[in-house]
Amino acid sequence: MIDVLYFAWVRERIGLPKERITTSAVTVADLVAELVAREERYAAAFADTRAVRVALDQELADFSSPIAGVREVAFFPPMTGG
Amino acid sequence: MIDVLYFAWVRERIGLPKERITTSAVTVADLVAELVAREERYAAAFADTRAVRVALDQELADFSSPIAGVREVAFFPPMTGG
Amino acid sequence: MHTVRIQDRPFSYGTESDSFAAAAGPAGAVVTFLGRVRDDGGRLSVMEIEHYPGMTERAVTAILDEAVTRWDLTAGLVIHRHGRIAPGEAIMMVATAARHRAEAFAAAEFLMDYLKSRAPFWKKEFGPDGAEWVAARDADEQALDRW
Amino acid sequence: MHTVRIQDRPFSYGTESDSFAAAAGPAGAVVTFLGRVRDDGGRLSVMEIEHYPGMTERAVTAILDEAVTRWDLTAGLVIHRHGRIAPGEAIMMVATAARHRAEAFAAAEFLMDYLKSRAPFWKKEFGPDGAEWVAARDADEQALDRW
Repeated sequence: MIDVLYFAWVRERIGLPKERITTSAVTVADLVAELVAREERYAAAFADTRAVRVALDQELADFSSPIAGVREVAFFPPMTGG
Repeated sequence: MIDVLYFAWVRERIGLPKERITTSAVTVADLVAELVAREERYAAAFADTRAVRVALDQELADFSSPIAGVREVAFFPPMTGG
Repeated sequence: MHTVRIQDRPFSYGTESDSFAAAAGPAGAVVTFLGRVRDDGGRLSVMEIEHYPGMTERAVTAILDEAVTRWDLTAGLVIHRHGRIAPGEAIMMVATAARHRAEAFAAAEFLMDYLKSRAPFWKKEFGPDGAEWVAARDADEQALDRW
Repeated sequence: MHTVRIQDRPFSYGTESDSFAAAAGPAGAVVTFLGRVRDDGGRLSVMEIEHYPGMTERAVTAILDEAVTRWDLTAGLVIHRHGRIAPGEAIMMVATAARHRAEAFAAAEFLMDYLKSRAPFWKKEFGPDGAEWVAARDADEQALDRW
């Protein structure tokens, strides 16, 4: 079981801020592939993964990062704070 | 007749903040030579002219600048504001 | 005195600047930066800032710690708002205190560059023509290269 | 809103920062810098700043005008004290407001670099071991080369 969080337009496209899922994905990219295969709204959110950032347990990571032991994955657009 | 002003350690060495003098100097350098010839305290103030800055009518200038028409000459060390 | 505050309520730039300077001890140089919502001639009615609670505090604290260490700051402060913010209102501020001005300026610019691109905030602009997420600028990402 | 104040009385950094930001209009970015007398562990009891009345206002105004033009500032402020100033007290501040942060930061650093070396102020430090004029630093003169 892993918590998956979405922010900004990723959240809007998927239509929810957070969900708890069961996955056998090894890497972030595997997890994204699983989500995209589920429903059109996930495919829309991850249509261009260069425009999506990922954090594992609240630390920035890469799509190639392994997710073993991770409790919280978050997907969001490039940040625009400041 | 020209007003000559001194600031900071130039003022302290010469011993006065301001004087009005009559001079036939053409350039700032000529004026300094006239002053240095006057008294030891002027020679002390202008011992190292690389350490002295000059302003003509409140605008920074050079020792080679002409002083014709100038009403106010000021001598001071490099500035240390801010 | 290294302080991070993520909050939805407004703050007073002047009051925070004074408190910061007072707490910064004998530092000769204090730099403060205030970021505000621009008006853009009525094109914008309100800005909404989303953030990632938990990660935000962690990311901003890490950025501030890095600045404090790199420039030997005697104090550092980041305040960043989230939620709805009207044109002209303060979005965020940073403050740095160091012995000399070069360090205080560099640290403040470093903080701003990293907060722009590495802290989990997202701005959405609401105007008469609808709402739009602010796009990240390439220039903001490139600004990180100088550090 | 381009303001130059040369004064012997103290000023409040917070109050001035708030007034400046309020008067700066819709600028997105405000940078303020505060320069204070450092304590230096008791080595300094008081600082005295001499200036050149008349030329000071003229020189500082020219420096501020240059910054406003070069970085298209919506507002700029310089306050510089003269006379006796105790450790920890404010010597001077600058404030800049621009559309984007890069311009506001660059203009504030430019102002500081030029005020250091081109505005007619001279600092004298009084301590337990006597009084000494602060020497100009080569680094301050070299700092001008970047502009």
